[in-house]
Amino acid sequence: MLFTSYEFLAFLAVVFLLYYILPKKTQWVTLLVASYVFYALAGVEYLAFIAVTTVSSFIATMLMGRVSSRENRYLEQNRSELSKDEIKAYRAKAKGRRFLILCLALLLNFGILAVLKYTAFAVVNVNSWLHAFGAETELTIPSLLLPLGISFYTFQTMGYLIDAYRGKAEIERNPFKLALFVSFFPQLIQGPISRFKDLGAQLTAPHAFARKNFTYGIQRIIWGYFKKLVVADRVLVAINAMIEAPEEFKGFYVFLLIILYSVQIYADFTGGIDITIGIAEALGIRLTENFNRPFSSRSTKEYWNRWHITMGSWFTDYIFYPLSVCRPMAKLTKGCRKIFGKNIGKRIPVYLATVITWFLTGLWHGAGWNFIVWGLLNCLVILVSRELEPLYAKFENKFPRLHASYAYGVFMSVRTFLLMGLIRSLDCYRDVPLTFRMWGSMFTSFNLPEVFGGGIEALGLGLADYIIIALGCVVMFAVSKAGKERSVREQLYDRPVLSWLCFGALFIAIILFGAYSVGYDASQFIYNQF
Amino acid sequence: MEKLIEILQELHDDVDFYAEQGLVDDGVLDSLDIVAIVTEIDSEFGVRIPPEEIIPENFNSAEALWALISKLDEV
Amino acid sequence: MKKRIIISVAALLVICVLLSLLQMLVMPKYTDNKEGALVSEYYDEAGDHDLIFVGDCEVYESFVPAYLWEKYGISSYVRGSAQQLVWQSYYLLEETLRYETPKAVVFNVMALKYGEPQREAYNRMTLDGMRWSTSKVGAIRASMTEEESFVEYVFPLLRFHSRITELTPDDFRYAFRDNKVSHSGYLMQTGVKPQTDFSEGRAEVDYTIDENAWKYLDMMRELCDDKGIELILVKAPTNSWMYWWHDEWEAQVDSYAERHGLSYYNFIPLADEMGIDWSTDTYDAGAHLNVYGAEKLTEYFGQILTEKHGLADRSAEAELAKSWDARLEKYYEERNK
Amino acid sequence: MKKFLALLLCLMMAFCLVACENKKNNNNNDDDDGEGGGASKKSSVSFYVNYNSVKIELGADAKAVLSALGTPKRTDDQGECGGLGRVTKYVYASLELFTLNNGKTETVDGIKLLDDAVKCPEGVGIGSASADVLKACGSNPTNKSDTGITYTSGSKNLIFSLRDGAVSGIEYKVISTKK
Repeated sequence: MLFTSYEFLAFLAVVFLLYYILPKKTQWVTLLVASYVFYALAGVEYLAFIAVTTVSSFIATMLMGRVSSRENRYLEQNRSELSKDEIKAYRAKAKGRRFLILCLALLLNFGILAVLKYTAFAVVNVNSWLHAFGAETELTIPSLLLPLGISFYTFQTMGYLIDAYRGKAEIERNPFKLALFVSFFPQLIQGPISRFKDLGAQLTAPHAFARKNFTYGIQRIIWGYFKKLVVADRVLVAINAMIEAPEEFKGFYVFLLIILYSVQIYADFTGGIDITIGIAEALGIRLTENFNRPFSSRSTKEYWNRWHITMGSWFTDYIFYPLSVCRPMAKLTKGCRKIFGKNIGKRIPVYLATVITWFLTGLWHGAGWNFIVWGLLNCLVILVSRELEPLYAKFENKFPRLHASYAYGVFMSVRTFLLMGLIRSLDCYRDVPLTFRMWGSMFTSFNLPEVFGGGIEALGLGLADYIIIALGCVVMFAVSKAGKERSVREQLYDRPVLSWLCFGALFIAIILFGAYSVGYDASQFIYNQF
Repeated sequence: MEKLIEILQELHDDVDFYAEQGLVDDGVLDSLDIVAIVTEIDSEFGVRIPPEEIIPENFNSAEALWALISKLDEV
Repeated sequence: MKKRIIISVAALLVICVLLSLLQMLVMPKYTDNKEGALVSEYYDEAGDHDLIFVGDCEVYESFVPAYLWEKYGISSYVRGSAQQLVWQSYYLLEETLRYETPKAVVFNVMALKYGEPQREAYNRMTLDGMRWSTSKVGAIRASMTEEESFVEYVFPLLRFHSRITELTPDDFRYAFRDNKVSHSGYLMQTGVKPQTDFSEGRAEVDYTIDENAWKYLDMMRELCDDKGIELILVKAPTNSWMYWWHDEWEAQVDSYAERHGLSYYNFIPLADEMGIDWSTDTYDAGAHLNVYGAEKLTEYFGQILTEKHGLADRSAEAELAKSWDARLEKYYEERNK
Repeated sequence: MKKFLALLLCLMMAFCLVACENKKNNNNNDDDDGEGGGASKKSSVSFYVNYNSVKIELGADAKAVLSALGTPKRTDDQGECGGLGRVTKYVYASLELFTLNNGKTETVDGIKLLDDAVKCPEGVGIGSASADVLKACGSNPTNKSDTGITYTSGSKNLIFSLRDGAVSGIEYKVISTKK
């Protein structure tokens, strides 16, 4: 069920009402039932998958809990007789057993995700290799439907499992409460990927109706819908036109596509997250922020600390760090240090771990070479800029005034915006070679006069649409600037007239200028096929 | 402790590691720096810092890092 | 605290008022394609009609109530609309019976060829004009296509909001008052465009009439039986390869009429007898009659209605005559313009 | 009292949820394949003809085809009631071409063959026996009766009208809405 459908709004109203009417201690039950109803409406046949993930995680954590409690009991009883080494050995054995349970659970859940999401992709590649070697046989490409939000809830649950193994998250004894953590409906579709220690307790704690929270939540939901319906879905019309006929829209169009797609994905993704966080806030639950003014970042590294924060931190905590400090990597470092000397040797493990992490990030975004190349390009930019750091430092020392100046800051932000936009356009075209050809055409075929002569009308948007998009961007920029220190909603809270004026205007703008209903058919969230 | 400071100095010579208390929080050290430090500590001190210990509190200052190393060493 | 509540309530009120004003503004006014304004005009003249026509464009372009009254004293009204589907005809009839009970109902059978909801644009033209009642709810649920949702009928602003960037002066002029387009449901066409291409119509994939269409025709028939109203089936005279009445359909409608003892008049073969000349009596080369053709048909059909269906001449009734004189005056005013 | 209030409000809200659903799950009385014939199966029939070395395909852009075919013998056009689209008929020596103009684009809406000078790509034409049609175009058409054989794929249709066992008329037709 889309965020932008009337059914969802009705569903939301019912959930809010029941949540605050029913007695406090059953609130989390209401959320659980609502989440499963929401999931069933998206596709009853997928309930099995989310149930398997929940049950397998519950069993795994219970087993791990029993192993560590037996370990603690044993060590308490005969603390005195055992020597330090024996204790260490016993503790290592217990940890090994828990590690085994963890691996089994991870294998099962990531296995489901991999099979459903990547078999078709894998088969296609195998077939192409077979053809390359002239073999006639060909595997049939299975058409497996992807359960709603499987990538998000699998990652969130596996994060909990790893935290439980590491003793960072206390184990949830009640399977239903765990089921709520896995399937909390607002974040099912596109995250944010929450951590159990942040969200677990909040979900099951009773929340009295707080007018402030509820108002903030509703205001943020309206803001999310404004970005999504007025800007994102309207721009999508032009983007689809350009993607469907790449040969026709070459040259300057590609640059236009990069700009428009950056605007579209910002409005669509942050809008969706605003709706999610707004719903949670209205229920008295605080979710982690997923964005922090990403387009104001001055370098790719900073960008990836501000865009899709929860995904970045997930990959860092659960893939990058373990990968870079594990034993085989340590042995590899020693080996490289001997061969290449200290300087190179030091860099090898870090860079290898980064490349692997970004490869997996790309793969997670979608089952296609363009996503993988997208990940690796991001990684390349980060590593190269890290290598050139001494060069930058020299440049900044030579021109300190310039470096500190505002203009240089703007230049860096624009540079990062364009670079990220360029790499992100890999999502748009159907395959990687086409994307590179398109990037090339930006510099070879010059058709600027033709684009603004009349070409821009052929994209399916009229002048009025472009004005609305431009105004939408101005509003988004202004709100982002105003909300730098203190969120705009807080600033407006003590001035009711002004806040009603602003959010009333936004509400009317959504109804009037929103790209929904038969005039446009509101597109799916870009991330829905996750 | 001096050896530790030496390792940190190598990565960022412009930072005063004695005074600095917010190495991670203020963004001085990024994830790649942290991994470089951990591998260095492993080869220099023979102490393996497990992934779950890589949290801002332990890496925010040289003292905190030193405390972590000593804690892991004598267990 | 109280101040906050007052502000909130006031703000909500202002927003609602603004939205309803915007809704009036963006609602299509159907000044160019007039067919969309027909259904809502019935309510001002609802009252005393012995004959009600329901059906698609062939109904509201072929039968002239003013002329029928002038020639035979039969008081009638045409509740037609563009591509009106069978279930929409049924629900419109059901709604009409809330206001009055005619002696006879005429239904044009061309719509039987559609068994499924067709196009959203036509649904809106027919249904938006209806006043809210269980009949309207039924009509909407039976007519909705895939892309439509019920709430967009309750709040038309949600559907027509995208017209905000294409407003015309008419949208402002007719925001608050309706523009009268028809004469008791008859949409006058004075233009002449002779029919020159008398070739046959285009083939259909499947000539069997859908049982969903039969179902609603049965419901219409049962509704008329309950209220003691005579249901008359007609096929208006047309001569265009675009709207071709195939013999296979004719056979099925004939057998249905016989089975249920309904009178069925197919006016296509009778066109010559009525004196219809396809070079002067049609405004769009044979698809629909213009006013001259419609008057000839109405005259011919009026004869049948008085002789075979016992519709009395009520021109003597003073009060009824007075209301019809006003309508006749407006009719001739537009006709002789 | 609170429990009762909750129940009441929940029912009211649930009704609004039900009322808001759209067409997909309300009374779809007959499914897609309608009367007497299998579902609109993907048939192997192609939906174009070659005439005077011009390929005329259903749904294609009309301008290119019309300019290639040259001036027709006669044209006639009819508007859909409610002014939502215009269908124009172009009459050529041995076929009639129908185009649909919905205000934005003009596409090929139908082709009606008038004599056996023009054959279907599968090789059958007016006058061929119905058995030949079944052999050439596929033995399980979407709709078969003694007066006609129809092959449907999505919105594209190929209709053979039959008179005493032989093909009396061939027509390609686009039907965008359901029957």
